[in-house]
Amino acid sequence: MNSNHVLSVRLYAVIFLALVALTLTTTGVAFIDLGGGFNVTVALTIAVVKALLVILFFMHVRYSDRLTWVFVGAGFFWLAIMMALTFGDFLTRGSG
Amino acid sequence: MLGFPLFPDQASSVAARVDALFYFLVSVSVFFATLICILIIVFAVRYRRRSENEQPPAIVGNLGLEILWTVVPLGLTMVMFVWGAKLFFVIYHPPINSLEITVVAKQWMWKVQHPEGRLEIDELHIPTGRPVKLTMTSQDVIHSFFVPAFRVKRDVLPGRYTTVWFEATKAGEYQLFCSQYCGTQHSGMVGRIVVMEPARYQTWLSGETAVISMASAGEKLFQRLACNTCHLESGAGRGPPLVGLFGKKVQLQNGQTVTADENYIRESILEPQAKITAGYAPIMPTFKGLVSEDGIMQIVAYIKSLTHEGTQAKK
Amino acid sequence: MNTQTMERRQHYLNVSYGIRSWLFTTDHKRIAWLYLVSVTFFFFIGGLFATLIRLELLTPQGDLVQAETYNKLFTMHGVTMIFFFLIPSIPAVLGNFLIPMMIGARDLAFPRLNLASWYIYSIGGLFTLIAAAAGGVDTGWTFYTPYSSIYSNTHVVLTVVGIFVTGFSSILTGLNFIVTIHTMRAPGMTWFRLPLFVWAHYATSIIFVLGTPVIAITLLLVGLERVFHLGIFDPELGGDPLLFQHLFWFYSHPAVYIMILPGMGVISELIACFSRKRIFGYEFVAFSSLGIAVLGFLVWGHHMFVSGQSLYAGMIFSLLSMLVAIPSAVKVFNWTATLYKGSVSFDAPMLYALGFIGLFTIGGLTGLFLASIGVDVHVHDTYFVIAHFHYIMVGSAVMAYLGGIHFWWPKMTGRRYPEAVARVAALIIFLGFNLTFFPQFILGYLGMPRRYHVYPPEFQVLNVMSSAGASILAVGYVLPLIYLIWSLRYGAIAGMNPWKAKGLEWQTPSPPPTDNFDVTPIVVHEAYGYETDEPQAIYPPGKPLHV
Amino acid sequence: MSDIQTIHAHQFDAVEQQHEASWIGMWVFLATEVMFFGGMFMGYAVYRTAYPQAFASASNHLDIWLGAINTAVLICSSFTMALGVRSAQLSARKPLMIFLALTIALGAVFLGIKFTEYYFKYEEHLVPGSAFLFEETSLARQAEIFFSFYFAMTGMHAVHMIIGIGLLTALIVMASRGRFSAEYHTPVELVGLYWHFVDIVWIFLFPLLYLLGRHL
Repeated sequence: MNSNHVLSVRLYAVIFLALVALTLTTTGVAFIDLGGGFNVTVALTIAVVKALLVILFFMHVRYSDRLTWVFVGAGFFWLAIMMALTFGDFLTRGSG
Repeated sequence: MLGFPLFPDQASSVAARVDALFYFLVSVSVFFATLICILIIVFAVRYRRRSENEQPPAIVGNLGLEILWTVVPLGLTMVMFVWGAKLFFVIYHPPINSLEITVVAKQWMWKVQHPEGRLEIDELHIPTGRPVKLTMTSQDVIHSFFVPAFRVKRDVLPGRYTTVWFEATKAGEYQLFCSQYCGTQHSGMVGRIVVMEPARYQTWLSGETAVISMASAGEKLFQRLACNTCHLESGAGRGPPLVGLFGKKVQLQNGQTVTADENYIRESILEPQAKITAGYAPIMPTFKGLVSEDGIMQIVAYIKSLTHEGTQAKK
Repeated sequence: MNTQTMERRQHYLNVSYGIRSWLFTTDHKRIAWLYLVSVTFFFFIGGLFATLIRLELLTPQGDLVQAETYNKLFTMHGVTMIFFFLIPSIPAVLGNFLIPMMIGARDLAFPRLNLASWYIYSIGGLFTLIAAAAGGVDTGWTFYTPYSSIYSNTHVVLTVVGIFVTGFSSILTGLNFIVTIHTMRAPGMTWFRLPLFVWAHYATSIIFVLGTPVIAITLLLVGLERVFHLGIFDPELGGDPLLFQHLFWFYSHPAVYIMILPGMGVISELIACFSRKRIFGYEFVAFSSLGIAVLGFLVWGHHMFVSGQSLYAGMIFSLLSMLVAIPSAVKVFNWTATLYKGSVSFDAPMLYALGFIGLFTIGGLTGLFLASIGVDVHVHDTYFVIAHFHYIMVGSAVMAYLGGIHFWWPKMTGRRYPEAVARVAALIIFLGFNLTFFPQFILGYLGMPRRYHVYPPEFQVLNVMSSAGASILAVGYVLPLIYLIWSLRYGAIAGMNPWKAKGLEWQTPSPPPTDNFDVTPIVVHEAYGYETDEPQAIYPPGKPLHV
Repeated sequence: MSDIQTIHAHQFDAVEQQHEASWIGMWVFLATEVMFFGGMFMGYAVYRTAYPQAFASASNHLDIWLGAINTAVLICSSFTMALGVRSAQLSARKPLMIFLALTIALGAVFLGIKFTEYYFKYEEHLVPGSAFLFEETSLARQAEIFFSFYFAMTGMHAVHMIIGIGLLTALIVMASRGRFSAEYHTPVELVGLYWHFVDIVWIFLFPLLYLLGRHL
C-alpha cells in the first residue's frame, strides 16, 4: 500500500547531501547576475528540485500508491490555477 | 401607466445595445424556464402515482439526449459570451476625440472637473451627441461611478486611474449612484448627470467667468513644483522630455516598453522609481504628499496639452 | 412495529442520556444533531437581520434605522447566513448523518475530528456573536479593502477571527468526508453504486479542502493589517485592493458551489425516490458534480468585471463562467427526465424538490446575465445580483435543505412529520420566496444599487412587494420549526423504510443503532434500483437480520 | 512492548484501512496547508513583479548568511526526522527517541536564529508600521510591503515550527511509553509528513525572500 517501505540510511544521507549542495549552489548563484530575470527562474527551479527530493524520498511518496500522487499533485495544481488566472489579470492590466 | 418605472430609459449610445443583449438573454431564459416548468408539470401530473405498488420501468439514460442538452446550452452560452465580450470592448474603449473630464471620488461625494476648469460637486453637465471620457480616482476607499440610464459603471480605485466613457443621446437629468459599498453614507453618494443640447451646454460652460483651464492650472503647478528644472522642453535636462510624451511608447531601463497613459504619468509623479525611462538616472524625488489628486490631474492635463504643434504655436 | 418495542430497542438516541453524552459524543449521528441545532439557531438570527433590512426598505428614506446600523445589518445578515448557515447546513447535518450509513460504514474516518469540527464551528460562531453584540461590523460580508483594513472603525478583527476559526470546521468536515468516501465503503459499494448524495458531498469536500484555506489566509492578512498596520493591501503604500478581491473571490465563488452542490445531492435522492425511478443519466449527474467543483475554481473573476481588472482577464473569466453553467444545466435536464414514466407522489420532500428545480433554473439562467460581461457592467452590484444569488441560496439551497430534513426526518427521529401541514408550509415558502425576490430582478435592471439604505422614491413599490413577500417567507420558515419539534413527541412511529426508498440508510432501523448496521452489509445492486423489490445490499448469510 | 496497539478503531475493519485513512487524511491536510501558504506566496509574487526594484533592495537588507544557515538547519532536521520515522518502522525505540530529540533541537536552533533576525530587523527599524524607516525614501513604501510579507510569511512559518516541536515532544513521550512498533507507528509518520512540509515551505521562502536581489 504505502510507506511501510523502509529506505536505507545511505539513501537518506545521499538525499540530505544533495539538498545541502543545492542550497549552497542556489545561494552562490544568487550573487551572479544572469540577466533578464533568469536569476528568478534558476532559484525557483532549484527550490522545486529540493522540494521534489523531500516529497519523493523523505515523505515516501515515491513508494506510495497513485491516490497519494493525486492528492499531492492536486494541492500544487490548485495553487497554480490561482496564480495563473490572477497573473492573467495583473500582467494584462496595462492595456485594460 | 403603472405609476412606477419597470425599465430604465435609454440615454446613451450603448444603452440600446446592452438592452438588445439583455432581451436576448431574457428570451432564452424565459424559453428554458417555461420548458422545464411545463415538462415537470406534465410529467408530474401524467405519471402521478396511482397505486402504491407501481413499478415504473428502469430507464437508465440516453446518450443522445445527454449530448443534446450539453451541446445546445454550450452553443447558446458561447453566443452570449461573444456578444457580451464585443459589447464589453465597446463599453470600455473610449473614442479618441472624447471630452476629457476628471472625477475625484471622496467618501461620500463626487468632485467633477471639466478641462475648461469648471468644477462641479455631485453633478456633471455634458452635451448630447459627444463622447465623454471620465478619468477617475478615489482619495480613500473604492467607489463606483454608475449611471443606470447610460448602462455604464466603473469602480473608482484609490492609487490608480480608471476610465469610463459614454455618449449621451437624450437631453435630461439622470441618476448617478455610487455602486461599490464605501462606508456609512454609501447610499448618500448620489448625484445628477445633466445632459444638455450642445448650444445650451456652451452657454452653461461659459456662464462661470474667471476660471482657468486644467492645462494652464497644470502648467502653473508644473512650474511651482520646479518640474521644469529637470524636464526641459529641449530634452537636454536630467529628466526625459515631456513634449509629445502622452500616448507614446516609452523604453524603460529594465528593457520593458510601456505606453505613457494617465496611469504612467501619475505613477511617475508619485513613485518615480517604479518605471525609469532608459538613459536617465533614477534621481527624481517622489512628490507624494506635495500634490493633491486634483493637482496630479491638472499636471496630466498639462502634459497632454504638450504636443509638438502646441509648443510651436505657443512660441 | 408498535411503540413499546421501539422504546426498548437500543438506538443512537437512547443509548445514553445527559449533557455529557451529547457534548463528548463521537457518533456522527449525534454530531449531526449538534450541528442541526446550532445551524438552525444561526438561520433564525440571520433571518432576524433580514427582517429588519426588509422593514427598513419599505420606505425610500432611512427612517427605521440609521445608515450606520443598516450597514451593520446587511453585513451581519450576510456573514451569519453564509458562513454559519448555508455552508455548514446540508454537509454538516445531512452529510454527517447519512454519508457513513449510505456507504455502509459504522462512522466517519475520524470521529474525534468530526466533534472538533463542531466545537471549532461553535467557537467561531461565538466570536461573531460577540462582535455583533459589541456593535457589529459594517464592511459587508465581502470585507473589501481598503475600507475593511483602514477606514472602517467597527469590530472587523473580531468578526474576521470568528470566520477564520469557522473556516477550519469546514476544512475538517471536508477532509473527513474525502477520506471516508475513499477508504470506508462497504464491500460491493463501487464508486458508481454510490448514491448521488455522496458524489455531491465528495465534490463539495474538494472545494472545502482546496478553497477554505485561501479565505483563511486572506482574512488573516486583513486582520494583521488592522492590528499591526502591515501594508499588504494599503493603496497608500502601493498595495493593490484588487489583490484582496482576487484572493477573496478565489474561495468565495467556489463557496457558492459549496452551498448548492449538497442541495443537488439531496434533490437527486428526492426525485429518484418520489418518482420511484432510476436517476436519468446517473454518470452524467455524478460527473457534473465534479465538473461544477473543478470549474467553480476558474471563474471568480466575474465578480470583478467592473472593478478595474484588465479587460482580457475579464474576457477569460466571462468565457469560463459560461462553461460552469453547463454541468448545472445537465443536472436540471436529467432530473426532469427522471420524472418521465415514473410514479410521482407529491409528499412534502417532493414539493421542495420540484420547487428547487424551478427556482434553480431561474437562478442559474440569471447567472448567465451576470456572466455575459456586456450586461454585467450594468447590473453588477445592483439588486439583480441580489435576486440572482438569493434564487440560488434561498430558492434552491434552503429548499433542498428543508426537503432533505423532511425526507430523512423519519430515519433521524423514528417519527413521521405531519404531512398535510408540511405540504402547506412548502407552498407558502415557494410563494413567499417568489414574491420577495422576483421584483428585485426588475429593481436590479432599473439600477437600484445593493447595500443602499436610502433609495430613489420610484423604486418604492417594488421594494414594498419584496418586503411583503419576505413576511410570507418568514411565516413559511417558522412552520417547519414548529411541527418538526411537535413531531418529536407526537409524530407517528416511522418504520425502517416509510418511503420505500432504496439506499443503505433505509435498510437499518429508524432511529438507527449506534453502529448503523449490526454487520457490514454487502452491496449487490446499482443505486436507485426502484424497478425491483430487492434491497440494494444484503447481509452476509447466517447473520440475523436486525428486526 | 506488551501493549502494542494491533487492534483498530471501531469504525475501521482493518489496521491497513485505518492506516490508509490516516495517510490520505494527512495528505489532504497538507493540500490545505499548500493553499494556505499559497495565498501569501501569490501576494508576494504579485508585488514582486509590480515593484521589482523596491523588493530587490529591501531583500538585500536581509542577512543572507543567517538565512542560508537556517535552510541547512531545517534540511538537517528533515534528515533526522526521516531517520526517526525509519527507526519507528523498525521498532527501534531508542534511536527513534534520539532522532526525535535531535529534530526538536534543530527546530529550536532554527527558531533561535529566526528570532535573532527579527531582533536585528527591529533594531534597523524595518518592522512595518509607524516606526518603519528605509534609507532609500523613494522606495520606502513598497519596501514596507516587502517587510509586511516577510514578517507575515516567516511568522506563519515559525508558528508552524512551534506547533511541530510541540507534536514532536508529544511523540517522544508516547515513544517512551512504548506506544510505537513496526505494526503501529502512524503518529510518527504523520508528524514526519507535517515536518517535511514545513521544511518545504522554507525551501521556497529562502530563495524568494533572501536571494532575489543579490545580483543587482
